[in-house]
Amino acid sequence: MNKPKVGIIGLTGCSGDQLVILNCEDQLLDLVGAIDIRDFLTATSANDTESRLDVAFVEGSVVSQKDEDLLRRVRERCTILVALGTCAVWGGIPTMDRDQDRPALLRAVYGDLNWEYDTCPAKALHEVVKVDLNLPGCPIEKDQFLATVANLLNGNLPLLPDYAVCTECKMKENNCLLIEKKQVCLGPVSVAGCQARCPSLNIPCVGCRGPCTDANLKSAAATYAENGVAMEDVIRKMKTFAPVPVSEQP
Amino acid sequence: MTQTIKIDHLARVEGHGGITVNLEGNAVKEVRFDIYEGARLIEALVVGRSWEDVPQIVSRICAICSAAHNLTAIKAIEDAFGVQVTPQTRALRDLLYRGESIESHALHVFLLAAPDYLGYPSAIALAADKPEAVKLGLRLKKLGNTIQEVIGGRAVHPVNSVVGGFGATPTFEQLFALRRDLQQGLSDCEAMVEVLATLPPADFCHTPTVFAALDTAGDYGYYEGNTLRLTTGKSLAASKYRKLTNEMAVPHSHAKHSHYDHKPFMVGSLARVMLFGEKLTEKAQAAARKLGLTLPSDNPMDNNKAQAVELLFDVEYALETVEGMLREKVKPETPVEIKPKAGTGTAATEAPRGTLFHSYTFDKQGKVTAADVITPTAQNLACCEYHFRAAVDQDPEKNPAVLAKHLEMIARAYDPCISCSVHLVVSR
Amino acid sequence: MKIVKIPKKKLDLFASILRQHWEIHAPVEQNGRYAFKPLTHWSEARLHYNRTILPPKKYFMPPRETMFHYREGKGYVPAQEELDQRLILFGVHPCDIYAINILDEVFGGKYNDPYFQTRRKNIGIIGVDCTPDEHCFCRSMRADTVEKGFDLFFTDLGEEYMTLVGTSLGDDMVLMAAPLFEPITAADIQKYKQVSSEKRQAFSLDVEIHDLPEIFELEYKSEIWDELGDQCLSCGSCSMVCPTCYCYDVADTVELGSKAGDRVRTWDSCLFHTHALVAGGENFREKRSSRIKNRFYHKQRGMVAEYGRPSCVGCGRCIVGCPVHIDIVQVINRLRGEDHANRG
Amino acid sequence: MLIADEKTVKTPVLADNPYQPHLARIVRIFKMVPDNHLFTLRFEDQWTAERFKHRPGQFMMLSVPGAGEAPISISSSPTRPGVLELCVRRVGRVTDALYRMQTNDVVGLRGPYGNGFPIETLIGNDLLIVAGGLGMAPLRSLVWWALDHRDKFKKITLMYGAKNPAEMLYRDELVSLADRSDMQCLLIVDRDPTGQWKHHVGLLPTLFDHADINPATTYAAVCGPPVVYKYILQRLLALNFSKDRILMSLERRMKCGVGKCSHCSVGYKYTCIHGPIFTYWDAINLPELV
Ligand SMILES: Cc1cc2nc3c(=O)[nH]c(=O)nc-3n(C[C@H](O)[C@H](O)[C@H](O)COP(=O)(O)OP(=O)(O)OC[C@H]3O[C@@H](n4cnc5c(N)ncnc54)[C@H](O)[C@@H]3O)c2cc1C
Ligand code: SF4
Ligand code: SF4
Ligand code: SF4
Repeated sequence: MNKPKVGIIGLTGCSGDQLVILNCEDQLLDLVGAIDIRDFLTATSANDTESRLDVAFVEGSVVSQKDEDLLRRVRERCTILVALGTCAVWGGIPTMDRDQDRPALLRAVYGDLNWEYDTCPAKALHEVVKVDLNLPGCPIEKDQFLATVANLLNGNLPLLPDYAVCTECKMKENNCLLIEKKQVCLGPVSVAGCQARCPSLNIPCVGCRGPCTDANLKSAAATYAENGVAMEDVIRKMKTFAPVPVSEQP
Repeated sequence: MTQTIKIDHLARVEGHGGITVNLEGNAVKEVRFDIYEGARLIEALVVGRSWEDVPQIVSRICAICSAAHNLTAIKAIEDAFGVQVTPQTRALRDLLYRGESIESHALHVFLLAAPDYLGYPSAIALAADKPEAVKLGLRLKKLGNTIQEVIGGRAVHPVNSVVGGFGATPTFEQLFALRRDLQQGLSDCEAMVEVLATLPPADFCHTPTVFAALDTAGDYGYYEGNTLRLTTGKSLAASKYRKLTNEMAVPHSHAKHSHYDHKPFMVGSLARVMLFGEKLTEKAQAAARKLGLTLPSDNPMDNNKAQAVELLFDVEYALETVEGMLREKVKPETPVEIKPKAGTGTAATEAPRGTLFHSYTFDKQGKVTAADVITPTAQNLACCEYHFRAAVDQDPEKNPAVLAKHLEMIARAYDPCISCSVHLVVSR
Repeated sequence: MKIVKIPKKKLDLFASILRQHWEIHAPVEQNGRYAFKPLTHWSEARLHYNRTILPPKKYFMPPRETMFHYREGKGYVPAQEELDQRLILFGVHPCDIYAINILDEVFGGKYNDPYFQTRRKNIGIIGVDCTPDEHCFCRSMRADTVEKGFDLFFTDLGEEYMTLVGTSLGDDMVLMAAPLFEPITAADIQKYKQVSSEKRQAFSLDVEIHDLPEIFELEYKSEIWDELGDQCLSCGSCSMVCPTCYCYDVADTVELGSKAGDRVRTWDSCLFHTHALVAGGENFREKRSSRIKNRFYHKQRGMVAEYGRPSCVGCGRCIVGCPVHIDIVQVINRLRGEDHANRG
Repeated sequence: MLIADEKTVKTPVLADNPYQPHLARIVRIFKMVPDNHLFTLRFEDQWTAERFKHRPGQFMMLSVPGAGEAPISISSSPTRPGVLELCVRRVGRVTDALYRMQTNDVVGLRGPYGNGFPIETLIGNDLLIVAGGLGMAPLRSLVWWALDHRDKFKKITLMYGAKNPAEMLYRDELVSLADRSDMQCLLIVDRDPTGQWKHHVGLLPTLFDHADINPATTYAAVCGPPVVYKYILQRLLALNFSKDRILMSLERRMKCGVGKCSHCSVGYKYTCIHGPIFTYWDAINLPELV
């Protein structure tokens, strides 16, 4: 069997998901043996940025024209495009306040500039191109990445959970931070797959994996607000890693 | 005759950047370290957020230094609210910081920098010929990650460390397992020194350089302390960091440049070893000698060696810490209670790549009204350009292909973290 | 039935004798809640507890369980590495034992689930009686007492535990520690009756299950379901903590670079939107309201048709564990048009 | 000896495991219709092959290594033993993986599951079989079973509708049935782009205009997509069919096939053990059934 040609490409982001790939220390050598890595700027200087790819893993969100152009080029040259990490899947932290005035934010950070910055409101990959598989997580979970590669090598897309973090939290028999401590734990609306990492450490879920398909954001927001958190702050927390559609806001 | 040396995409670094050098005859006209990373404006985004959300958000500035950003934000917030944490929390934070440093240095030394010395495009290619060396690097990298997982709850973007302490205290069993890994790590470090000592030398420029680092008061460390020291002999309180970083926006990048007394300065492992090397253990100092790291250094490539020395030292230190915790029996603790108040808190720490500053101003509900993050890479950019220029100047032949390679290696020796460098000052 | 008693202060001795043969798991306190955990010291065990976060079903049907290993050339090899762990659950409440009995039926019958059944045989159960709290309604569900499903059953008589011996294995346990047990006296019987009546008085929740299937049929289109659908987060907590929710999902994993892998089953919930979703996008329970209705309907109506009794045992876990306070007792009472949840 | 000293119970998992897939080899792949191939399978193990028995309307759980498991109706008739024929539509993970396999590759099979058609009840009656689209898959087994026991039935009528001739499952086989005098085989397509189609063109329910059905002596077996159920049921009820003389084969998500995993529950029945064949009367009594 020919090894699939793979690209691991970063748009604007923290490189956390690429780092998670490099963090698969025990599997890394098998991994690079099983696939043909063509383009991985973070790890190698021998990159082929033109030829066809069977799979492209794209990290980061689109925050500039440059990102958008790169993403479109990658889409054209690959068969399967995998959005790697919450930034790619949902827009991530950079989309947090994307409804705010971009030039004003820029000015706030860089002062008054007398040259053009290439910048646009942050977007997730699916807002620009077709995405074949979403691997959420900030950063992605190692086991899900490895399962994805193993499945792709078999010709399948992996099966990923699409239920809430609470489910995994309960499986681990944690005390509930929302019910018992009245904390704003985003577990009920965030997609599982992290084995309830945070609640298992007594830390409320911040929703770093983004919402599950069926998230009932409205009802959840009302519940958090019941516990004495201002609705405005509840929505802000919900919007940290993925935009909350206005229709879902109570 | 004008000539341009251009590296469009610097590989094997975190984030997106390039190098451009314009020569006129033999004279260097212009040297640029271009940063193309898109702006994410994180400091603007935290404004309005509650203090408790900040450490998680700012950790996303960068993955490799996520623990540093997370913990530095925590230190700044605790500074603003006057929070005192327990000695156990301090020890755990130190351990987490060292875990990150071990991971980051192992990644850089073995997977990013070493291929250059041996003429390979990547560690993947290197692994085909020298699997043992790469595996050694991976083992050390994993050790750093294991520490971060046990203490921070996750190897990238820690979740367990919060303002006031930790969500959960590592268990005896976890620490016990960690000790075993650290013991193995120590012998791996010794093997590392042997391997690195055989690398061919890489010397592209020698030029007097100013170094700066945080005095972590006490042991050679990364987290505690509030005074900055420079090799010029000057000192500075961390809260006055703006005097040092003194940033200015430059058109060719999304990152600003830092100068002190009109001179660029270098932060990072080499700076720390330069300033506080005498605090290192005998073993670490012997490793430095073995690797040919002679102080004072005027060669930025020495930063690679300094990282290796720190890596060994950190493993030794972490092992000692863990053994102490096992002896003394860690107690489950909960974070100390936080009462937000209006004011500004500033913190400096030594991230793997150098001094990192976070500063936040809060209103009385504890919501952020202003945020400022200055990363080591941002501070290093000017110095890096300074070293590029020296390397070009000092090269008699000026062969563009050779020079390009040298400049790339210098850039890489800085271990730049470009994602980090684009997060700058919020002006009020 | 053989009935003896054991002085409370001899329990630790009893436990240490049992520990020569079994690993003992018992409720342990966890920040104000309880969880069944392996004991390192008998002193960690809490026999007076309201309810554990997860029911004992986690021992018989773990949240994640490998069923087969697929190996090229060998086919699907049953996974049984983890099945032969021998242990005793010490301190199981009657409602939870009742629930295990229900699961016995579900995982038995024509198609015996060998994973469940093997664990069932390898795990001993020592029941313990309890005092209801404000969320318990096992009495309404007729699950406040059990006749089978335990090896030993303890009732607190003050200074000692009256011990019902339920199985021959239970009898062996008693025989192994024979000097610790004593015959019961007439005074003990009196005391038992008193305890039993006090327990009966202690319930504050009540639902009527007589003709509940009919009520469910009649209220199938009730707007209560839509209301609950708007509220429910589909978080799955209620199903995870329920001692008789047994839905599971099956998925195959593969190893890097081969076809070898495992067939794994995981707890699932009918509250998930994927539960009745089939290829092509057809979803038989698309709306959250129809899913939450299904959960109640299946328990209170479906199980009656299939097994002759509702599968809810009234342990109160889903009431305690629902972030949006959906309360089965209230729902039933509302369906009945009796909006009073509390008796007292 | 005390039980406590005995060894743990170990073996039954191997011995009697209803979830155990048995290896089966693909002996033929017939590309009937694009994305609807007919897979002929034979159990690897002689012992299993010889003991395998099923009834029309039952289904198998098909495992494709590395991909997973899915319920698939048995398309072949018990009267033609030795191999199993499965007509599989390519729709997702498991079926995709199956389509990547070739003759001689190995899959896993367990079953048969489900109630199947109540053949004891059907015997001695007229039989009306109505299928739309992929609904022919489970009904084909019944067709051949009935034809192979022709003497046990009175009249046999088959009505089958597809979008166009190219999408008709078992087309050649069914076309040849149309020539049989001992049954009435009515085939219809929505459209006939080629103009070669010699049978009916139009909507499936119009076939009733060509058949003479006596509801009092007939059992109707129906399978197809929801629209088929909707219109065929209308026709049958208009003919005054008794609700328990209408048999339908239903589909649900399934993970175990043996009444444990709960995915296929409808009201208080499981599609896998109480079905997949339900009478229309059952359907009326089970919420959400169709
Ligand atoms: C009793 C019965 C008989 C069937 N007979 C046939 C047949 O003869 N030919 C045929 O092509 N199809 C048949 N199906 C439908 C077939 O099972 C699904 O198309 C198939 O499961 C899709 O699996 P997948 O992995 O390819 O699709 P995916 O969409 O990737 O499905 C993933 C998983 O979801 C579940 N699932 C999805 N759709 C269904 C479904 N419709 N029914 C049950 N589970 C589902 C399965 O567990 C599957 O493994 C039958 C279904 C049932 C219940
Ligand atoms: S702690 Fe959070 S994730 Fe866990 S059950 Fe409670 S709400 Fe859900
Ligand atoms: S619990 Fe929430 S915040 Fe934590 S890792 Fe999981 S999804 Fe991310
Ligand atoms: S616990 Fe409550 S919110 Fe969660 S799925 Fe159950 S009923 Fe819905």
